[in-house]
Amino acid sequence: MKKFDADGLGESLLRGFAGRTSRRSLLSKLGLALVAAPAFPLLPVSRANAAKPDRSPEGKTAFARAAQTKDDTECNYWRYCAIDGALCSCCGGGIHSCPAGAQPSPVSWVGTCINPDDGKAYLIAYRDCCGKPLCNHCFCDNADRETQIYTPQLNNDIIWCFGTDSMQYHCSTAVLVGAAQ
Amino acid sequence: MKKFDADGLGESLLRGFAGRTSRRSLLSKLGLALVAAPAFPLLPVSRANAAKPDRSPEGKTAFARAAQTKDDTECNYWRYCAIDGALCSCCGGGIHSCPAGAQPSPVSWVGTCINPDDGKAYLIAYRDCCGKPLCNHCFCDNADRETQIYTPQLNNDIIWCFGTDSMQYHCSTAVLVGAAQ
Amino acid sequence: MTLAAARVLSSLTILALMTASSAVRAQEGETSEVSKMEPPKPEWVFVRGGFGSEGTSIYDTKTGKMKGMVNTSASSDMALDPTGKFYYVSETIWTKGNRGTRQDMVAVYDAIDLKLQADINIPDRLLVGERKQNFIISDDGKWGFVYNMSPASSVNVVDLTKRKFVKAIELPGCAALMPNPAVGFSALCSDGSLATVTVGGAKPVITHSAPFFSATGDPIFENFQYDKAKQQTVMMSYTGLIYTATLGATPTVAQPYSIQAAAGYAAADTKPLAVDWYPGGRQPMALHRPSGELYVLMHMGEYWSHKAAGEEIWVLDTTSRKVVRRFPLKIPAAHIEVTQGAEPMIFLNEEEGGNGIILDGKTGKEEHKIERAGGGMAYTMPAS
Amino acid sequence: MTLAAARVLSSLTILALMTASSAVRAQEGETSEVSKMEPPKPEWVFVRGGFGSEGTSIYDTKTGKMKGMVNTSASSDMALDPTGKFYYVSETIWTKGNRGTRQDMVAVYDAIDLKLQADINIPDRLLVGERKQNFIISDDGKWGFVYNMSPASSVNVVDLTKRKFVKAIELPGCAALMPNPAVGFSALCSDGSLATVTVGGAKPVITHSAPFFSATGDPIFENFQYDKAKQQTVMMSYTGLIYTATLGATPTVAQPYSIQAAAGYAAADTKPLAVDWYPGGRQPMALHRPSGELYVLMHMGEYWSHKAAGEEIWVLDTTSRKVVRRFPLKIPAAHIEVTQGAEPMIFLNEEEGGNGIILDGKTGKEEHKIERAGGGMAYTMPAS
Repeated sequence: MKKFDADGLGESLLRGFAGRTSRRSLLSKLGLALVAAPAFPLLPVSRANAAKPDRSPEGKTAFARAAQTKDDTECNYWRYCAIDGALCSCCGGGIHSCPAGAQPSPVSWVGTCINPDDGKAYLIAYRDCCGKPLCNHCFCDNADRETQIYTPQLNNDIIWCFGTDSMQYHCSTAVLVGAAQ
Repeated sequence: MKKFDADGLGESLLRGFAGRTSRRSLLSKLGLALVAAPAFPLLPVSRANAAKPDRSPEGKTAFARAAQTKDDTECNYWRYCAIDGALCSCCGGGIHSCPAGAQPSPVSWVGTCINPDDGKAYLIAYRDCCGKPLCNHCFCDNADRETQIYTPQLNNDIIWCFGTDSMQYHCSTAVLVGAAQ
Repeated sequence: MTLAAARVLSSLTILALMTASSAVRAQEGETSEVSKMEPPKPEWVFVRGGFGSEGTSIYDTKTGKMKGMVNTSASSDMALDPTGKFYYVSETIWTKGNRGTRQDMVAVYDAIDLKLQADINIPDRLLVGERKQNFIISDDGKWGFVYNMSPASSVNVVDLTKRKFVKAIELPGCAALMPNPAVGFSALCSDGSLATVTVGGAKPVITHSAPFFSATGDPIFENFQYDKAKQQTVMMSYTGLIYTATLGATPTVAQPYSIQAAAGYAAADTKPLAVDWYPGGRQPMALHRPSGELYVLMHMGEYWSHKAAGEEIWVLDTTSRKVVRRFPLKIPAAHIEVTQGAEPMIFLNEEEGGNGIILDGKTGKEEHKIERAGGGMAYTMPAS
Repeated sequence: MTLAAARVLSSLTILALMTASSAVRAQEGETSEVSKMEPPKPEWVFVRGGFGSEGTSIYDTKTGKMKGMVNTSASSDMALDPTGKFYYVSETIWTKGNRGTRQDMVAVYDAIDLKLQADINIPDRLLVGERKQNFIISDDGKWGFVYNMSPASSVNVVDLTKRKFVKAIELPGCAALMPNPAVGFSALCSDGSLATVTVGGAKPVITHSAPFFSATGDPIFENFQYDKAKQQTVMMSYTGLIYTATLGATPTVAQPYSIQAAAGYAAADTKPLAVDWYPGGRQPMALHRPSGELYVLMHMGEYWSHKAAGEEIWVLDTTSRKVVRRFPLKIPAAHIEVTQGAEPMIFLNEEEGGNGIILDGKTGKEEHKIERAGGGMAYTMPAS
């Protein structure tokens, strides 16, 4: 099995930073692993012809309006605004715990979800748990601010099992990173 | 991939025939590959406490009474009296043809089915087609005279892909061997 | 998380902070964790995914909740370690999925962290829709027996303590293994006998009982029930005859009796054009060992309907030889298993819709419904 | 049948005749055969099994019958050879299923006998729910481009004539590949530009168009439609803006127009708390290239519902920029594809129930229903 090459990645990042790669593409690469940073607000997006969408907590999506904070085994639990897959909470794991024998991916896609209790936006890292067959429960596919693979850190179709011993997808967690600004 | 060892099998058969193995167990081994012989009538079955079941053409099973001879893509086609799996006729193959790229197993389980057109019993070799992912159509599970693995040539749960390049199960055919006596 | 992954994460966090230090209040962040299992409990049920599916889900029958999953590959066989320390998976994997080099092995998973401990290579094994009887463990947890047909019939003996393959024993004409603590294992044979294999000596010794059933006329379901405490195996034939074998160096098989007769009907038989209640399914029965009650999936039909899903559960008291309870099912089920505690819980796999159902074994009351529980064989931990 | 297998069979037949010569009238026996395929036809649709499933089933949209299956492993990407000689599968297989050594390759299957011709080893590729744009073939069938993210973004260039990997090209910030016959391939980027990669030279040259869309505000679906004859790609954003890129060494992108406006509505936008018809699904559109008609799955909803299944098919004439037909669907569909002959046939994967539906492209009339057709991405042979 191919292991995640930490040194290789570091080198690639540094090469990028020092050399020809623009800040945009560095951020794009970085974004892949920016579980501790809200990736899309950092992207210097050039907008050709669309108004800036309202991303304030007030600009609630259909998901956010129906979200709840009590039951993390339901697809409408507030943190799941951009999750795609089986909920680890239904598979023997928890909201930020992999089921026994699975391994959390150190890198992930991210979402910005609104907690209905305080109306604030939080950054959520959707860490896949890897190395076991698909858990066949609680499939959810929410897509708030979810984009395509050219913005990979915001895409929830990718099998986010980089750096794990196995890339087999088991289930997904929703780890609270912090308040989004 | 482990290939079917023809010479090994022959040797084993001869050893069995010549040596300590009884005729019963030789026949049992042989039965595995007796696609050209009705296996169960040959087994010298010792009956302890059950009446001999009626195996005459008149002794029709529920399957035989409802069987038809027109459409080999339906589970009640007469030859399918003991088939278990996807019908190759629904997968790009035919009643005795594997779909392109699949490989027929040279050994198989067997059934004795009654043709409603002439009321006679025929020996059918259920040859699995192997080496492609499961064909997801026309699943049938008929069980006339189907037994357990200790009588393997009459068991339809075994993946009958011995001697093929790949043991992946794709679909099953029903090859007419001849009239049963 | 691996050490390497942790290093990546920490170095990336630093980079992230360099470029985005104000964007996140990092102190609020959670860390990712990995759950651990308890040792296998009597109230758990282990449910295979079904033909071609991977993974065996573990559910708590008291709550209906999933506890975890054992990594079972397609066409593998799982066995529970009687000592509760490991889950064993005998499996066959090609290096390129459906092509490449064949590898047969027994994978060893720790029962607490569910991590792979070892792959024990074995020569070969039979690929078949799930069968419990193709991979069994001795009562003391020290020996594994893996059935093989390639296409000659044999059994691979695996030393689970040393984690190595020991030898293959030829077993012509027989299959469907059960532990036989006195000597090694026993098996059913196509001549209607029970074979007993003495494993310990320099050469294996195989003896046969007198034939007692018809392997083609009225076969015994492989889904027989071995009772470690009594060293007995309760078996059932297609017509519903119940056979009890007492194991040992020279096993004995008691005269069979009819489950239909135990319910007040005439015994069923093999004749065509006769309708009766018959046992059937892919896992047609389960024995609650502490009480000796046998839970059987029964359906109305004609002979050779032995794979038909059950419309009722009949609970047969094997001591009084009476059917003491009958539970009609809303949706027919092809698999039944029962937990081995004092309060037995029944697990069923519904034939249509893919739900798993948990019933109270005493009352038949539906306690939980588990969507997509898994379509395959169910297991419970044997009484210790 | 292999030669070895044939030998087994013939020697066994002899043995069988020795022991059972009178039991069978051998002259009646059939032989087993293996079907062959025709070269891929415009009226065929290729349907993936869906996430985690193996196999791509081939159906004739005229008859609704299955013709065969391409051996696609889970998480693989399939590409159709424009010359019709091969099916290519870029796939990733570990030597022990979910563990062992990782192997990335492009498997080559002959279009007539569907047998594996070669495995072309490549360094790595991205694992993701099915995407056509992650594995594309040049118009002449000579080059394969396999997208990779590990997690840096790059493209593996494969010489399909020599059947060997040539080189990997770093492609930071971009993904979703389309052929660009002039130079190599183009791709969409997170800065809203179209990148164009010149592959032929000693060093790859990457140029970017001016940004023309917002990758996070109103992303363009990766399921864009490349038209070889026009050397154009028709693209659509989450709000329903239609972009047309004319490829070449320096691609140009025309001003977009709104599909809702083309149907007489106001254009949809990204504002919260507004309801509109939006495009959506996992394969939301298909271009009938001979007519320039774009078939789009549309649903009513709010913004960020881009994965929702379609409730209607809107047929957009990309020449007149008018929606010329609307077909309401009985059951919402998440995948749409259309055949490329003069009489287009629509293939849909219903969201509930797993059926494939074939509709007449002109009338919307349901012609065939295929049970369990496959839950994934659908492909048709591009017009030759």
